Parts: sequence; C-alpha cells; structure tokens
Amino acid sequence: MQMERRSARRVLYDRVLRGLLYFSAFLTCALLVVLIGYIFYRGLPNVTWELLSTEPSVLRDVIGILPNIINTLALIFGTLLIVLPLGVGAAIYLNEYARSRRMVEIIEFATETLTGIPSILFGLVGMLFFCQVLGWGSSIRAGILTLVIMILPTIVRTTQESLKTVPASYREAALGLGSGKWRMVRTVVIPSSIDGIVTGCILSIGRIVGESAALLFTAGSASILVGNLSDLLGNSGGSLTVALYMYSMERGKIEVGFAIAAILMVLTLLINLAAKWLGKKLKK
Amino acid sequence: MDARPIIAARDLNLWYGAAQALYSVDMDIPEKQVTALIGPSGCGKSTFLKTLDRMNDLVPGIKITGSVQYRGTEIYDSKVDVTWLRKQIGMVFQKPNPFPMSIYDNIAYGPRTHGVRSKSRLDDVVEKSLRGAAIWDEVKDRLKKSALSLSGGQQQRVCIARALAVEPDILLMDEATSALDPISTSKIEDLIADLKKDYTIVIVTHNMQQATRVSDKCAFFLLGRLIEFGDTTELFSVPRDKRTEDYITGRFG
Amino acid sequence: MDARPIIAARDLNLWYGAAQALYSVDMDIPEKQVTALIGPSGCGKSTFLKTLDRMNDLVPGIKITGSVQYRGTEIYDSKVDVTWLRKQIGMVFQKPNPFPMSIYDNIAYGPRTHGVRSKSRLDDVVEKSLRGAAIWDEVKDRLKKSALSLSGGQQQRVCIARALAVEPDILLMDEATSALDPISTSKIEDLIADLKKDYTIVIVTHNMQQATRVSDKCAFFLLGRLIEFGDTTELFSVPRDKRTEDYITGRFG
Amino acid sequence: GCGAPAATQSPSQSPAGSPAGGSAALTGKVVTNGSTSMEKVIGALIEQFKTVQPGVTVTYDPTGSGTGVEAAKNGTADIGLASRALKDAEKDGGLTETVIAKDGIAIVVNPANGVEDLTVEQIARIARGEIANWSEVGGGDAEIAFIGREAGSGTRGAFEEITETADVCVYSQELTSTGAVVTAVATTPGAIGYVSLSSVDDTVKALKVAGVAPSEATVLDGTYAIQRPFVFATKTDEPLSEAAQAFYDFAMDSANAELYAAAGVVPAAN
Amino acid sequence: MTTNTPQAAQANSPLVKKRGLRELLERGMNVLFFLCGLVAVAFVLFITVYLIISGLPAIQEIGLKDFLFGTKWASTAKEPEFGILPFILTSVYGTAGAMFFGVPIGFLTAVFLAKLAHPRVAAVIRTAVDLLAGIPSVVYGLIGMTVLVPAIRVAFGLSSGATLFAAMIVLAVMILPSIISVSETALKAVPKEYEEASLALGATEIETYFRVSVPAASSGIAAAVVLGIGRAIGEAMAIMMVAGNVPNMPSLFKSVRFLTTAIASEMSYASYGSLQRNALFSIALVLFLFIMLINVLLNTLLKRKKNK
Ligand SMILES: Nc1ncnc2c1ncn2[C@@H]1O[C@H](COP(=O)(O)OP(=O)(O)OP(=O)(O)O)[C@@H](O)[C@H]1O
Ligand SMILES: Nc1ncnc2c1ncn2[C@@H]1O[C@H](COP(=O)(O)OP(=O)(O)OP(=O)(O)O)[C@@H](O)[C@H]1O
Ligand SMILES: [Mg+2]
Ligand SMILES: [Mg+2]
Ligand SMILES: O=P([O-])([O-])[O-]
Repeated sequence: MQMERRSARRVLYDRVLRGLLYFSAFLTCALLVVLIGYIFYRGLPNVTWELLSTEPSVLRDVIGILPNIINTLALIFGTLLIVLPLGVGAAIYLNEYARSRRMVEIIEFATETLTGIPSILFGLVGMLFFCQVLGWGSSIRAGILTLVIMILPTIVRTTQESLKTVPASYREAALGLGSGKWRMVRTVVIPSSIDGIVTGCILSIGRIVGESAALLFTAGSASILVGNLSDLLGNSGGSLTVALYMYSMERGKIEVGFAIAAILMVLTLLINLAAKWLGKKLKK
Repeated sequence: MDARPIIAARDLNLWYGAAQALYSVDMDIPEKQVTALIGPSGCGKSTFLKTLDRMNDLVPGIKITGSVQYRGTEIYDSKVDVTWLRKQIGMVFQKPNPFPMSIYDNIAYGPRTHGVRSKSRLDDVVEKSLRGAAIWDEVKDRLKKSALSLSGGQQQRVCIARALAVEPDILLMDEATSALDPISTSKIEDLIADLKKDYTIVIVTHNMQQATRVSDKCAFFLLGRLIEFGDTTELFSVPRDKRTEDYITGRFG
Repeated sequence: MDARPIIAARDLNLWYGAAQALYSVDMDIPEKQVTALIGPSGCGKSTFLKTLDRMNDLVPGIKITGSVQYRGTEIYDSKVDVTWLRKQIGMVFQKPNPFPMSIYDNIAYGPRTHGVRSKSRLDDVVEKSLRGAAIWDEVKDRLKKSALSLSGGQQQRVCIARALAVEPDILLMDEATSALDPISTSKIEDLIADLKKDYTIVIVTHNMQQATRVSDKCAFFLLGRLIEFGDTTELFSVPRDKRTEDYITGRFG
Repeated sequence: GCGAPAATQSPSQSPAGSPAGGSAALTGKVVTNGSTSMEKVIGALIEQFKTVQPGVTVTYDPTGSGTGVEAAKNGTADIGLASRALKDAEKDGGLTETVIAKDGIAIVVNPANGVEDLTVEQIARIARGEIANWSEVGGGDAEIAFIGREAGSGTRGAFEEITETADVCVYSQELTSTGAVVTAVATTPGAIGYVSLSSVDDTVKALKVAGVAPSEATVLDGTYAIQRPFVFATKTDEPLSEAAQAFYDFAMDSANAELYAAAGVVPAAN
Repeated sequence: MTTNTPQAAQANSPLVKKRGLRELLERGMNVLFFLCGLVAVAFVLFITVYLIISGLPAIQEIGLKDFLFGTKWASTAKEPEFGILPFILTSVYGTAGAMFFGVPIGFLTAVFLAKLAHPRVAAVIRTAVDLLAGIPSVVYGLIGMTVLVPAIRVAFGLSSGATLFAAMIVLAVMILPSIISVSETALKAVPKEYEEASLALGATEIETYFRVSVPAASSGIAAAVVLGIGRAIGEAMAIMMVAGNVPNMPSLFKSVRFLTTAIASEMSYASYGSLQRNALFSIALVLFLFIMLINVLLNTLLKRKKNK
C-alpha cells in the first residue's frame, strides 16, 4: 500500500516556522555573545589597577573609580540593612500573621504596584522628598532610602515564596510544644527559609548595582574619597553605574565607560551565578 | 468509669466556616489511660483531638461552642494561656515532623521555649526524653546530627521524645504510626503501653487491631458525632450501637 | 482468526532507556473488530498501544526492535510519514483532553491540519463526527462554546468525535472511560459497539466487565509479555494460561 | 562676555589680604552643586584646596546650573555653581553672583571636516537650520547635524544669546552634557556643536570664529566672541561658613590662576 | 472564636495567663510585622500622593488640553510652551516599535526554549537570557551610543543616527528577557495532554506548538507583552543616550524625546518653583498614570491565567 506524503504547503509551514524558531534563539544568543564580547574587548584593556585603586584627579589628570566602588558598596549595605528587616517582616506578616484576606490583598497589590513603577519616578520622588523636603541634598543616604522603596517588593516576594515552602508541620510541631508564634517564626520558620531570603538579597544587589536613573537624582554622582561613615552617607556619591553614565556622557571618556561596563558585566555574571546556585539549593 | 476525668468535653460543637464538623460531643477522658478515637475518614477524629490543645485556633473561620475542661479548667476561657495549655498537652502528628535541626536541638526546643537555659539541665532533659521514647540507644552517638537523617520510625520516636521533653500531662497522637512500617509501628505501640504509666494518652487510629492492642477506652465517631464510648474490650466485643458494630466488623468505612 | 490482520506486530521489543517494557510481542489485530488489552498496572498495555501509532517517538531514550505492519506497511520504516500514520490511526486518551477552544474548533482541528479549508466542508465534517460520537444533539446549539465547559463524559465523546473527524482507519482508546461516571461510561461503550461497523478499535481497559461487554478479541499482558490472545468469550471462559485465569478471577492485579 | 557684571565682592568680607589657606587650619564641610561645564575647574580647585586645608571636605555635585543656583538658595549647598550669569529673578531672590572665571564656548566639528572658520552669522544660520549643508560654507557636500545642549543649560543659554538664536535653533540632538556633545560630534562626520572650551579634546576640532581661534588669550581679551562667565552663587544676606569662606577666598585668589589655566578657562581674578 | 461557658474566674488555676511579658512580646511582634506590611502600602500611597501633588499645579496653570495635546515643548523660550504630545507619542511609538522587534523574537525564542530545545541547550540559553536581563541599562545605552547610533547613521544615510529607531532597537533588546521568560513559563504550563491529542491527530510538532500550545498559553504570553510594554515605557537612561533628545514630534529617523527622558534631561536645569520644573512633575504624573494603567492590565491578565 502507498504511504502518502504531507502536502507541500504543510512541509513549508513546518520548515519556515522551525527555521524562525532556530533563528530567534540564535539571535538571542548571538546578541548576548556579541554584547559581552564587545564590552570586554573595549573595556578590559582599560581596567587597570590604577583605575580601580585611585581617586580621580583633575590636576594629575587621572581617572580612578575607587570612590565609586566604595559608594556602590555603601549603597548595597545601607539598602539591605534597612530593606531586609522591612521586607522579611512584611513577608512574615503576609504569610504567618495576616488574618484578613483583604489586608493581604491590599499589601500584595501595593508590592506589585511598586514593582511596576519605573526607576526614574522613584528618583524623582526621592529627590523631591529626601533631597529637598528633608534638605539632605544629593547624598548616599537619600539614595539608600530611595532604593529601599524600590527593592522592597523583591525582598517581600522572594521571602514570601520561600516561607510558603516551609512545611506546615514544622509550625504545628512548634506550636504544639507550647511555643509562641514569634518564637516559632524566629526559631523554625525563618531558619528554614533563609535560602530564599539570601536569594532575594542577591537579586537586590543586582538591581542596586545596575540602577542609574533613581540614583543619579538622589545619591548624586560625586567621586571623592571621604574619611568617615557620616561623610560617606551624607555626601553625594555616584555608584559604579552612575559613574559609567557620567564618564561616558558628561565627560566623553568612552574608554572609562567601557572599563566600568566590563566590571559591571563581571559583577552581573557573578550575581547571576550566585542566584542560580542558591535557587537550586532552595529547590532541594 | 474512673473517678475524675482529666479532660471533660461537654456539648462540643465545631464549625469550619459554614460546615459543622463536630456535633454535641460529650466525652470524659480518664487519667493515665490510653483512649483511642476510631471512625471512618472525615468523621472528625482529628478535629476533636485538636480541640483538646486548641491547635484549631489557627484555622481561619472556625467556630466552637460548648466546653472543654482540662483538670477542671475551661480551656476556651479567654484568660487561658494557650502556650501553657499546649505545654501540658503534647501532640504527635501523623507524619513525623522533626525540625530541620540536630536531634539534640529538636528535643531541647520545647524546654528552651519554656525558659530552660542551663546546658546541664538541657542535657538531662534530652537524655531522659530520648530514653522515654525508647530511642536513646539508637541516637546517643549522633545527637548533633540532623534529625532528618533518621529513618521514619526513628523520626517519629524523636518527635515523641520532643513532646515528652516539655513534661506534658497528656499526649495526643494523631495516627502517629500510619506512615510507618510494621516494625516501627510495633515499637511505638510498645512505647505507648510503657508511657501510660506516667501520661494520659489519646490516640487516633484507623487500625482496629491497634486500637484493641493499645487502648483502654475507645470512642467511635461517625459524621461528627460520638456514637459510642466505653472500655475498648467491651466496645469491640459487645458494641451497643448497630453502627459501631457495622464499622468494627468492616461493613463500611 | 480472520483472514487478514489490519495491524500485525512481530517480535516487538521496547526499552525505556535500560528498562525493557515489552518483550517479543506478536499480535494480529483484526479489521473492524474491537480488540481489548487487559493486564495489571504497569504491564505495558499503554506502551504497546502507543507503539501502534508511534506516539512513543516522543519519549527520549526509547528503543524499539521488531516489526509493526499496518495494512502491510512497516510503520517504523524511516520513509513512513508519521503524521500520515497518525491520521490513519486515531487515539483517545484516558483523561478527556479537549483543546481549550470551542467545540467546533476542536473537531475542525484535525481536518484543518490536514488541509481542509472550506467552511462548508468543515461544517459537514463537524456535524458528521459529532453525530458519529453520539453527542451531536447535546452540543449542536453551542458549538462555539468552549469544549472545557462540557461534563467529563461529554468531553470524552467530543475527543472521540475529534478523532473521527480525520477519518481514521483505526481508533485506539487508552482507558477512555476510566475517568468517567457509570452513565457516561455506558454511553461510550454503546458508542464503541456502534463504531466498530466502520472502524477497527483497540481499547485498553482495567475493567474486566467492560472487556467482556465490548470486545471481540482480548489480549492479556503481564510484565511486558503478551500472555494470551484470542476471542474474548473464549479467553474469559476457558483461559489457556494459568496466569490469565488468576488475573481474570481477580486473584491478583 | 555676554553682559556679565565683573566679579562682585564677596558677601562677607574676608580678612584683607590674607591669602587663602594661610589662616589657621580649618575643619568642616563645603557643599558645592551645579554646572556640569564647571566640573574641571571645580575639580582642580577642590584638589588644590585640599592640600592647603586638609581638614575641610569640599564636595561637588554636577547637577546643572539651575539646580546649583536653587541649592544655594535653599541652603542645601554653600556655593551654587552656574555656567551663566544669574538671572535677575535669582538675584532678587537673595543670591549674589561672583564670577570666578570666563569660559570660551568652542564651536566644534568632526576632525574630518574641512571647514576651519565660520562667522558668528554663519553659525547662527546653521543653528537656525537655514544652512543645512556643509557645501554652503565651503565644506564638502554633507548634511549638517547641529548638536546642542538641553534647555536650561548654561552653555546653551550663552550660545543662543550671543548668536541671537534663542528659541529658534533647530537641533539634530539635544544632549544633556558637554561630554555627550563631544562624543556625538566626534562620531558624526557632518556634526557641529558647541561645548565649553575646557572640554575640547583631540577627538573634535574647534573652529575659528570670525578668524579668531579660541584660546585663553582670545577669551581674556574678548576677541573670541562666544564666551560666558563661570559663577559662584551665594546667599546675599547670610555669611558663608568659615570653611566655605576659605574655599571662596581660595578660588578668588590670583595666586591660584594656574589652576584655571590647567582647566582651560580664564580666571576672573586677574 | 466564641465560648459559651461563662465560667467563674479561675484565679488559682495554673492555666490563667501569667506571662504578661511574653504576651506583650507576641503582641508587639504582631504589630511590628503588620507595620512592615503596611510600609509597602505607605510607599505606594506616598509616591502616588507626591506625584499628584507636585504634578497638578503645572497642569492647572497650563491647562490640561494644552498640556496633553500641545505639540510644542519649549520650556525655556521667552514665551514658553509646554505641550507634551510629542513625548506621549514618542513613548507610545517607541514602545510599539520595541514590541514590533522584541515580541516576535522573544516569543519565538520562548517557544524554542519551552518546546523544541534540548534541555541542556535550553539551560544554556536561559542562562544567557538571565544575563541579558541583568545587564545595567546604561551599558545598553553605552553600546547603543557607540555602535548602534553610528551604524544607523551609515546604514540609512542620515546626518545623525540618534533617532527614534535607535531607541526602539535598544528598548527591544532590553525587553527581550522579560518577554522570553514570562512566555516560556506560560508555554511550559500548557498540559502535555493537549499536545498529545494534537500529535495523535496527525499534526506535526511545529503545528502542534503553534496551533495548540501557543493559543493555550495566550494569556500568559499577553502578560509577557504587557510586562514588556511597562518596562519599555519606563526606561530612561539607556534611551537618553541614543535618542538625541530633541522634543520633535516623533518620526522614525528623527531625534526624539520620551516621557522619561523629558523628565531626566531638564530636571537638573529647571529652577525651583518655576513652571518648567512643575511641568516636569506633571510629565511624571502622566507617566505614572500610564504605568498604573499597564499594571492593572497586567494584573487582570495574570489573574485570568491563575483562574483558568
Ligand atoms: N481546616 C479545615 N477547614 C475546613 N474543613 C475541614 C478542615 N479540617 C477538616 N475539615 C473537615 O472536617 C471534617 C472532619 O475532618 P477530620 O480531619 O477531623 O476527619 P478525620 O476523622 O480526622 O479523618 P481522617 O481519618 O481522614 O484523618 C471533614 O469533613 C473535613 O473535610
Ligand atoms: N515514558 C516512560 N519512561 C520510562 N518508563 C516508562 C515510561 N512509560 C512507561 N514506562 C514504564 O513501562 C512499563 C509499562 O508501562 P505502561 O504505561 O505501558 O503500563 P500500563 O499497562 O499501561 O499500566 P497502567 O494500567 O497503569 O496504565 C511500566 O513499568 C512503566 O513504569
Ligand atoms: Mg485525621
Ligand atoms: Mg496505561
Ligand atoms: O551644565 P551647564 O554648565 O551647561 O549648565
């Protein structure tokens, strides 16, 4: 007996779409490879120890990004220090304490809304409130507080997700032993969801490192070394990403821009790997 | 029946939202004996058990009327300290649920919760409880290992030890052996026989043989109602209620 | 047996990775009759069924040796167009799986796939198939409604109609009634009896009564081996193999 | 210049003749904020000042002239920096301007461009879009891309005022900073743009204006037509802090003229 | 919880609460966590209220119609004009353009990852996509400015390559990761039974994916697109570096200014209390409203998916 073949039209449909699928996937990958390759190609030769370890100087005509590295660290630590208790607390409220469905919905709606707001609007409101109304001027502390608002949903979401994976039986056991709710949360629930909290931190660090619009308006863009913590927090200070923007836009130093971009890429890579690794651990 | 029940439930009704799960239950649980709750799935055994140490408090939309007295004190009185009540009335669950900590920390969790800080006292409590749960010899060399590394039967005995460590008065066990293999099950049945010297024990079980083996009193539930309650031997040999007879002879459920 | 089998399997072996799931199966499936595959869970019934329309091709790591001929053509020949084969050999699954589209689009899916574009021809096919699956009257007024809004039994008949719409030669049904209530089941059994006038049907079932009710031939599988194959009445009344007897009398499985 | 008044006196008189930094060691913080064009000048001043007054931290935030003036007014900065003369409204609002330097605005083109010299009128017509091709001003046949700064920039304000093109410029790009203009001009063959003279580097070519090449000397003597002042904006009726006053004096000290030269601008103090 | 036993006070019973401190701690922690939860709500209210308060005055002064539909923006002219129609249209066109390039590629890549790719290949590409998502936006801007803009100038024979088109491409690349990962999740959630049914009817794999899997995942894919729109409309720094920033009415090869870049580029220069500055806040308000609209749309889409 004769086995028919598919019509030419169906064969074509199949081939064309299959081709498009492969092409798109290839394009996506090629895009990444070319982007990274280009950044490293132009940036890495300019990453020198001097760049990493000095303060920029007009008189000596040198450029260094040490202050920006310090500023970035200050922003990361400062933000996490505030946002972690807040975000984890909010997640714990949502998952462990909240009794009213309505309240949960309102808070979740709020966090979702915060997720969608573009960073330039955070920058604007941060500038209006922290820099002007509170009179702090451009300062790292204004940047930190703005970032706190921005990052909060990330922490809440990841923490909530991992709280959900803590088996109810742990909670029952703790309560059954006469433990109070807070003690149960502190000794059993939080330790069991620590992976998720850490993942949230890593994602947040990625966000902070990559942020520019919100920080430019609130933390400013200065690149000077300061002696003590209160000066560090109270002064204007640009993060690495802001410095990238300033050097390539304001100063026309494209090479420095690429050098910082290369550094940022390495950081992004590390952050992604760390988040993946933890994510895997979390699943277990 | 015995002189003075350690727990007395009177006209206990319970609703999950609109659905009633317990209907006017009256029961006197005698001290230092084993009381078994039996009945088909969904009849309200677990629900009743949980009302005894107010674990139901956590369920949203629950409503309870009637009275439950523990040693003469109304436990649903708003002045009652739930954590204290739960210290008095320990609970062991169907699935072994040790905390993801070391065996030692699992046992010490309760005492620490109730304020014991001294290392030497904790050591004593841990050893005593693990001995009490007949698992000391199996784990004494690896107290610092994670409790999750134990087998299911061992985990369940660790959970029992954890419950004993807070020196409860009553021990509630909700199908505590149904997730275990026969050997572990018989170990825990032996343990129950042993424990009733010092504790009042209430168990839920699906296993009629188990109920006859370990319990002194037996309560048969059906559709949220307590159908029959009495000495286990009597209930199984001369059930007063037709439905009890049908159930224990395997005619339904 | 009949003169010419529509499907002939010879020395069929199948491996999922390293695990062998079928061992040297030989079977001749007669045309325009209902053949039932029975056997305990995991014995390879579904696996065998799927080899007949090459649905196993999708499983990674699968290995097949031996021969399956459909009307004299070796279906595992690399020259065979699988889509054509699958058009000839329709399949109905255990869980009703209508697409999340309208009833009409569900039925029209197959014809459209195979190149039918004309609205009037599609209308005809849809009506004919739904009538063939004995569900036309129930759905004719809501063809544009989502197929997911139907009851389970109706969904399953829509799935059968969907399979009929491509005008297959053979219909494979893998426990097509096991997810359904008794009324829907009997409707589908009636349907099968009706369909065998035009189609060759192979069913997998766990339900011995069903096998006797609807099938002409019956094949008993055990641990990946075809133990016995013959007329249903014969197989159930005078099984030749001890294991078949044990199984059909409910001694295991 | 563009009508900027000469340097006014410091609002609170500094001790006569005392050279900046010569007084006792100070401590404290001076906040400056404003013009992005002044980055190099301020950078140089701050660095040198640190060597004479190590106890004082001077910060600079390049936010733009408008913000700088505002910061001075509401007190978030000790000294506001503007690359343009203060507006009357700003002065009436309680600010005093001090010109610390003059800056030429260089007209820059791509190095590949053959044109060397344009008149102010030609520049204005290019800005207005009336001249759209380089061949009309003696160059090759290429479309002109006129690249400027965003509204509110001190540089743009001065350029449009001098060329009398306010509100009528037809820009091909409006970039938010000096560096961006340099980069855009450097990468676009047909481009022409204006930037602070101090920012001109070898990636772009600065044109002569009416035959005069922009340089420190031509800016100083006024022969280079397109120039504007760099300004310190301070509160009129509130004295500067001791540290800020020291910095102010330091910036005005003619002994520090070479700092300005290093930054490519002309000090106002001499 | 109710109890209908009006028991006499059991003052001597050991059950009666005596641990005031512990009870206090419990209550305290409850309140504390509740406050943490409220913080998110407070932030949203704060931002909303702030944007409205600061955005309204200029709109009042300029007039809503002139503001929204005015075609000329000349904020520092002697007779200033504050029409933001160019910005609104640019944002809309730019986003549409980004979708035009980004959605097909993102969507097809997602289908490839979810259905066609070998698991190991898929894992590699997924890592690449995640990485793409993690690259800071200014890095995209930097590359756009140094590579894309000159390339566009040469390719289309323009005098300057800083155009709406350049911004579209940059935005398309930037939204790619969110489109890919959200669509992929939706595609993977399609029950296998649907695909089996289609294959058994004689459809090829490709036909199955596009005619059954994709329609079944359509609301998830729609959510991916809406998410992409939100991202694109809110992006500022990257497009500021490539779009040229002239407040023209949008056209593919003209220099343009978006809602976001309009705010970013003039904010530093506008003097305090001036109409110019207030008008910038009004732009922010308009942008905010756009975003809220998109969020609502996204939520309904995601909810619908959940309810299915
Ligand atoms: N948290 C809850 N919310 C609503 N209904 C519940 C809840 N827990 C139990 N129920 C219902 O209450 C009834 C009694 O449930 P319960 O768990 O007490 O039965 P059980 O006798 O323990 O059954 P099993 O033997 O299966 O454990 C059942 O109908 C059950 O569905
Ligand atoms: N995709 C697969 N990969 C690996 N092993 C499989 C796969 N599908 C089935 N098997 C194994 O092959 C054997 C036969 O499975 P099959 O599904 O054919 O049994 P069955 O007779 O249909 O059982 P049931 O009545 O439960 O449907 C089983 O051991 C099963 O675990
Ligand atoms: Mg139960
Ligand atoms: Mg099967
Ligand atoms: O940044 P400006 O100096 O042009 O205001």
